[in-house]
Amino acid sequence: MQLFVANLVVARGGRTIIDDLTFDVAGGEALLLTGRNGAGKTTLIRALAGYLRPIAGSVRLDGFDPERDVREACHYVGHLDANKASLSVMENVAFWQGYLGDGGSGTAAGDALWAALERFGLDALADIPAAYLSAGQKRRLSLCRLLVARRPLWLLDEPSVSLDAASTVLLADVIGEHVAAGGIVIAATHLPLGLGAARELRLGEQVAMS
Amino acid sequence: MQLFVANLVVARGGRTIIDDLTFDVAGGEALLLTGRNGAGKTTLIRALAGYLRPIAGSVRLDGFDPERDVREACHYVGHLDANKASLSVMENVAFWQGYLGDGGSGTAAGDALWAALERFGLDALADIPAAYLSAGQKRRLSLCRLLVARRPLWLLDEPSVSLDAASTVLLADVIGEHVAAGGIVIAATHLPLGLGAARELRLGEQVAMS
Amino acid sequence: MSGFMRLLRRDLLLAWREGGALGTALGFYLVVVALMPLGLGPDLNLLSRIASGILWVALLLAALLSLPRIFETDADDGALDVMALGTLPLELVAGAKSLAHWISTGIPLAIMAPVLGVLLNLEVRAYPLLFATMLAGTPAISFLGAIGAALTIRARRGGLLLALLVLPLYVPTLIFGITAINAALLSPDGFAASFLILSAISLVSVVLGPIAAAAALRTQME
Amino acid sequence: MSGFMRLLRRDLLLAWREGGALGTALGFYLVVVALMPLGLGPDLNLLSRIASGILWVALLLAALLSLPRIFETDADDGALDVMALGTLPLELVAGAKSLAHWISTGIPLAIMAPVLGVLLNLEVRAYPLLFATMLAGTPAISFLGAIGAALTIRARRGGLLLALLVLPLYVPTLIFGITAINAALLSPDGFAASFLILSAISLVSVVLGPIAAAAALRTQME
Amino acid sequence: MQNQSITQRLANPTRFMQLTDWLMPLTAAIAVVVIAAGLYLALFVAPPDYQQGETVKIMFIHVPSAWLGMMGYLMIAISSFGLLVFRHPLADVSAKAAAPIGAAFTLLALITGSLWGKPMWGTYWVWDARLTSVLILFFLYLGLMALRSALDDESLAAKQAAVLGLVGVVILPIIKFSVDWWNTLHQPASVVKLDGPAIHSSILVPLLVNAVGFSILFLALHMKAMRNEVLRRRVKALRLAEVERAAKRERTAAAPAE
Amino acid sequence: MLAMIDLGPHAAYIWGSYGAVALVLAALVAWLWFDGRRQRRLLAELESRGVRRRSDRG
Ligand code: HEM
Ligand SMILES: Nc1ncnc2c1ncn2[C@@H]1O[C@H](COP(=O)(O)OP(=O)(O)OP(=O)(O)O)[C@@H](O)[C@H]1O
Ligand SMILES: Nc1ncnc2c1ncn2[C@@H]1O[C@H](COP(=O)(O)OP(=O)(O)OP(=O)(O)O)[C@@H](O)[C@H]1O
Ligand SMILES: [Mg+2]
Ligand SMILES: [Mg+2]
Repeated sequence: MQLFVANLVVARGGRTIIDDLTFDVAGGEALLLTGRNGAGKTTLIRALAGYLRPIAGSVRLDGFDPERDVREACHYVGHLDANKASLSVMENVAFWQGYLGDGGSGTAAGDALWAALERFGLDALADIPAAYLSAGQKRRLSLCRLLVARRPLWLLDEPSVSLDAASTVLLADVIGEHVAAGGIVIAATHLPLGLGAARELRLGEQVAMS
Repeated sequence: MQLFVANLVVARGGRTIIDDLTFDVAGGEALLLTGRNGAGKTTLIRALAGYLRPIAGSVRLDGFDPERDVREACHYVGHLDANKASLSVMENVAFWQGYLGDGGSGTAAGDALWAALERFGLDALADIPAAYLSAGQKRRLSLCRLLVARRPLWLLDEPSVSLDAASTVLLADVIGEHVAAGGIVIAATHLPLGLGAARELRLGEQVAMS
Repeated sequence: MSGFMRLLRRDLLLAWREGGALGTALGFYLVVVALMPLGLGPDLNLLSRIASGILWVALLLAALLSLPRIFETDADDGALDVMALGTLPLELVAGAKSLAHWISTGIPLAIMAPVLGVLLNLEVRAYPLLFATMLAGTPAISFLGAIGAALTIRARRGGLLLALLVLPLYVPTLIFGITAINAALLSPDGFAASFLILSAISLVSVVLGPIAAAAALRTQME
Repeated sequence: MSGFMRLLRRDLLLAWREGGALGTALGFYLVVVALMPLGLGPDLNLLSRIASGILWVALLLAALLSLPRIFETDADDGALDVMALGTLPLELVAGAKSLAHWISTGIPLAIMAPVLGVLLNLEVRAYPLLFATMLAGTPAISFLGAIGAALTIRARRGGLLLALLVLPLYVPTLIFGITAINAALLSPDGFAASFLILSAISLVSVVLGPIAAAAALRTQME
Repeated sequence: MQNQSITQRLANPTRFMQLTDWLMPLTAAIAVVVIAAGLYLALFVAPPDYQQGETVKIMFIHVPSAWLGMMGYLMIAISSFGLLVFRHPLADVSAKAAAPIGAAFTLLALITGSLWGKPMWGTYWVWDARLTSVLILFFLYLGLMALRSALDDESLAAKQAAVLGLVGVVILPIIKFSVDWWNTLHQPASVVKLDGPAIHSSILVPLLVNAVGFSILFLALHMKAMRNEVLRRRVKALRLAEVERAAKRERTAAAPAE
Repeated sequence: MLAMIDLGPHAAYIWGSYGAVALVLAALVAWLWFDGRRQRRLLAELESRGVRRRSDRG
């Protein structure tokens, strides 16, 4: 599995934010996106997930079912948590599991769900409406999506925001395992994530201003 | 001038966030509020500004016109920028100057306005609608309020968010001058602000949980 | 269970949990219908003559105001972004959400209409007709409305703009809905033709609405 | 210039700049009035009889949809917080913003009403009466509406709820607005009494609305 | 402790629960007895009216329902005042609990009135001032309940509902005096008048017995609803405490790692 | 016994209104009853899990 990004150009509001960017990431590799505010990290991630249509260039994912769209290979965890305040922790995760996953059999799916909740320390809160969670718990609830539906390409936009130290270590572990299993992780961040071997792509240096 | 906070208790959503907090800040002093996420920094600042009604305790500002409400002594700069996207930079600042200030005479007010814009490097952008500003410029536009209407007590909630290095230094200078002139600054922050002599109040440690 | 059914179930569950949604739509319907006689005067003959028209127009307005609910909260909390990554095409996402809107708003409003007919002195034999035409016509309201809801997710003052965008789309439904009832009250066989056209409009909307809404959603995400 | 005048000027400037606001309200008014004949059938006599009622009800709905604008954007971007620190009492803040709403929405809608009367075959001599009663009655719509707008700033599904809350408050205005016109059309001196009551309602609203709205805003900030 | 006023003693929710533990069933029992007596008088003893015939029997439930619909709103307005001015801890519980009950009685006044209107006026509904203002009262109840359901934050919802409750109170005089201000189809007041009731005692007595019975029933229902609300708030507080406990456990577990 | 009362030509309206009162009040009572039981059950559940309020402990 390998992600190729070639000569990517992305504009927002008439301004070119990403100008002729080329890089690739192999399976089993994590890439950190860094750069000052406004450098284009979020823009790049949203372009990779297919939310923004690039002006030029291509994004190609080798080793994934060529019949299917690249977006079906992606997990996206951004600033917004995509969970419903009036559903319980469990109901939220179960919905995304069914919706994003391949809809596997009942008991296996149930086990995976509980494993994810336990991993992120939410099992005690399973029946509580998401509205009552603290910011850090909400963030962990979003991260649960990564574990309940298996997808090779993880696109994370500042995933460690509002996590405490222990949870940040946990996140690094989860990312490490995914990479070790041959997956790809691309994460935008201002803070160190504690990933030993990750490659770094510094945005903003090459961008021509106005 | 001196701010006395005695036995303050503030609750949100039925939970006690600030529990029996006592401190005072003298004129010419800056106080940094720190503590982990959810420690209650924002809650404390909003209580001081009078947005939240404390359950118990008192906030008193000595040396300010006793006829007037404490809130009329405050500047509050929070996460939201309070500026209108469709008004120009100049129009935004001018409105707050007239609204928050004592409505001084025409030319003096105009001079103060220009001085503030220049100080924060926005003079070249004066006629541009606020919608076109970058995040850092938006933040500086909010900070301009501090300079155009003179008020002794500044309540700043994470004022350096999205500022670049040069602007952070500028902010430290502005705070320093206000303090040197006998004003009071209370700022919540996760990042160092570069204020040499500031006192620090660490929240969250003394809060009794449940 | 398919993604479509899951999404439908979730939206219905949310409409139920976040309570009030339905109650408020029904309450608004009641209030608008009650305002009309205040505006038009208490003459019961006059009221009963225009009752079906008023009930239809007020239903349109009540449904209209609840349209933003279709996409707005999911767009605000990022759920729509994640949904776009699913295997379910965005057209079906829009379809499931429109269907949920119809079930949770359209059907209750249609059921409520004959009840409100009492306030307007509606002829008793018009009750079943009113209910039948509304049941046949309300899908068009939800599915066409979804287009407007998708277009205005990020617009300031979405509500007003939404109204302006979709009300013209509702005109055919409104005309044939009322024609059907009036035809039936005059001659027993005049009903069928208008009713068929009304159903046809709804069917076309059920197909066209989600396609157009999905297109709007795609541009919205950028 | 006082804080009140500054705020009023700013709100009017914003209503103007953010364009559309007024245009959309007028557009909605036009669409609703145009829908009515479709709903009620094209009988011109009937239409002209109920024209003033329809124009009033539609005006209420159009104004209603633009009510959230009074406080919503200022609450969303934190401007309301900063305003609370000014020397101007919150009651006057609410008053200035309601007044701006009346000037930017109420007056244009009142001017538009006689124009739309043409669509409904309104009697010519009713035009000035319609305009006069609407001018006298619309302040109540803006100032009472401000209460609902302040109450629903942080509510889910604000629009529908707002409608449910304020429409009952509008009933007296509606009743006396229409009574005034009808009285005038029947006998030349029946107009004065209703018109005076209508003006009295508006005056009471101008006082009561900002006080209640300010109370709601204060609790809103917590 | 001994010389506390009754409101002070009631102010404590725990005390309130203890008190109503026996008071509520007692009130309910009295209500059932009085209403049974009232219904007996109404159905078997009261003579038909010389004008309205047997339909006058509807009055025995219509009028109490209408009175209680209005009293429910008055209760809400007073509670709202208590919340906004005195910050009484049970005021909001009372206001919230009264809304559905008052709405139910208002709905009953509308239904029974309509059913009476058909034989008397030949139609279920007319847009007369009394009927319209009662309908608006019903809308106000709906608005109050919808407002609460739309606000997540309970203390915010309480205060907002209190503001609306106080603004809406102008409807009560309008209902009361609408029949005097405009001449309408509906009966003007004949029971509650300055110069004493204007109806015959054979009808007045069952009416008053029923009115007293319904009022006691209202109190019992209100107490029950308040008890439920107090319990609901306890459940919510415990849930929050549970979440907090879990969060704290994690923090202490994480502490060594820091 | 009730059948003995002759309510004349409008009996349906009279019984209708008495029936409506019975129905609405019964619904209200049932709702309050079940709601109360539900809250008690939830409370018992939470307490059996060892969750206590501060005031209950001291
Ligand atoms: C939906 C229709 C109706 C509504 C909403 C309604 C509402 C009310 C209200 C609110 C009251 C209490 C007024 C007060 O205490 O001053 C009342 C009293 C009364 N109503 Fe109705 N009513 C309706 C229909 C009728 C009809 C059809 C009749 C009989 C022809 C009727 C006869 C009475 C009588 C006799 C009283 C007692 C008046 C008194 O002694 O104060 N009502 N109604
Ligand atoms: N919707 C938009 N329309 C127009 N311009 C935009 C839009 N969103 C972002 N921009 C601009 O695009 C540039 C890149 O934004 P982006 O969000 O990608 O930055 P970032 O690197 O993620 O910054 P941060 O560190 O703050 O997250 C910025 O200059 C910003 O002003
Ligand atoms: N509106 C609210 N209703 C109920 N609880 C709230 C509300 N706002 C905040 N809280 C809770 O109050 C606590 C303190 O929040 P506060 O915003 O003061 O923290 P903070 O110290 O400013 O954190 P941060 O570093 O994230 O800004 C948190 O536990 C939060 O969950
Ligand atoms: Mg970013
Ligand atoms: Mg904070």
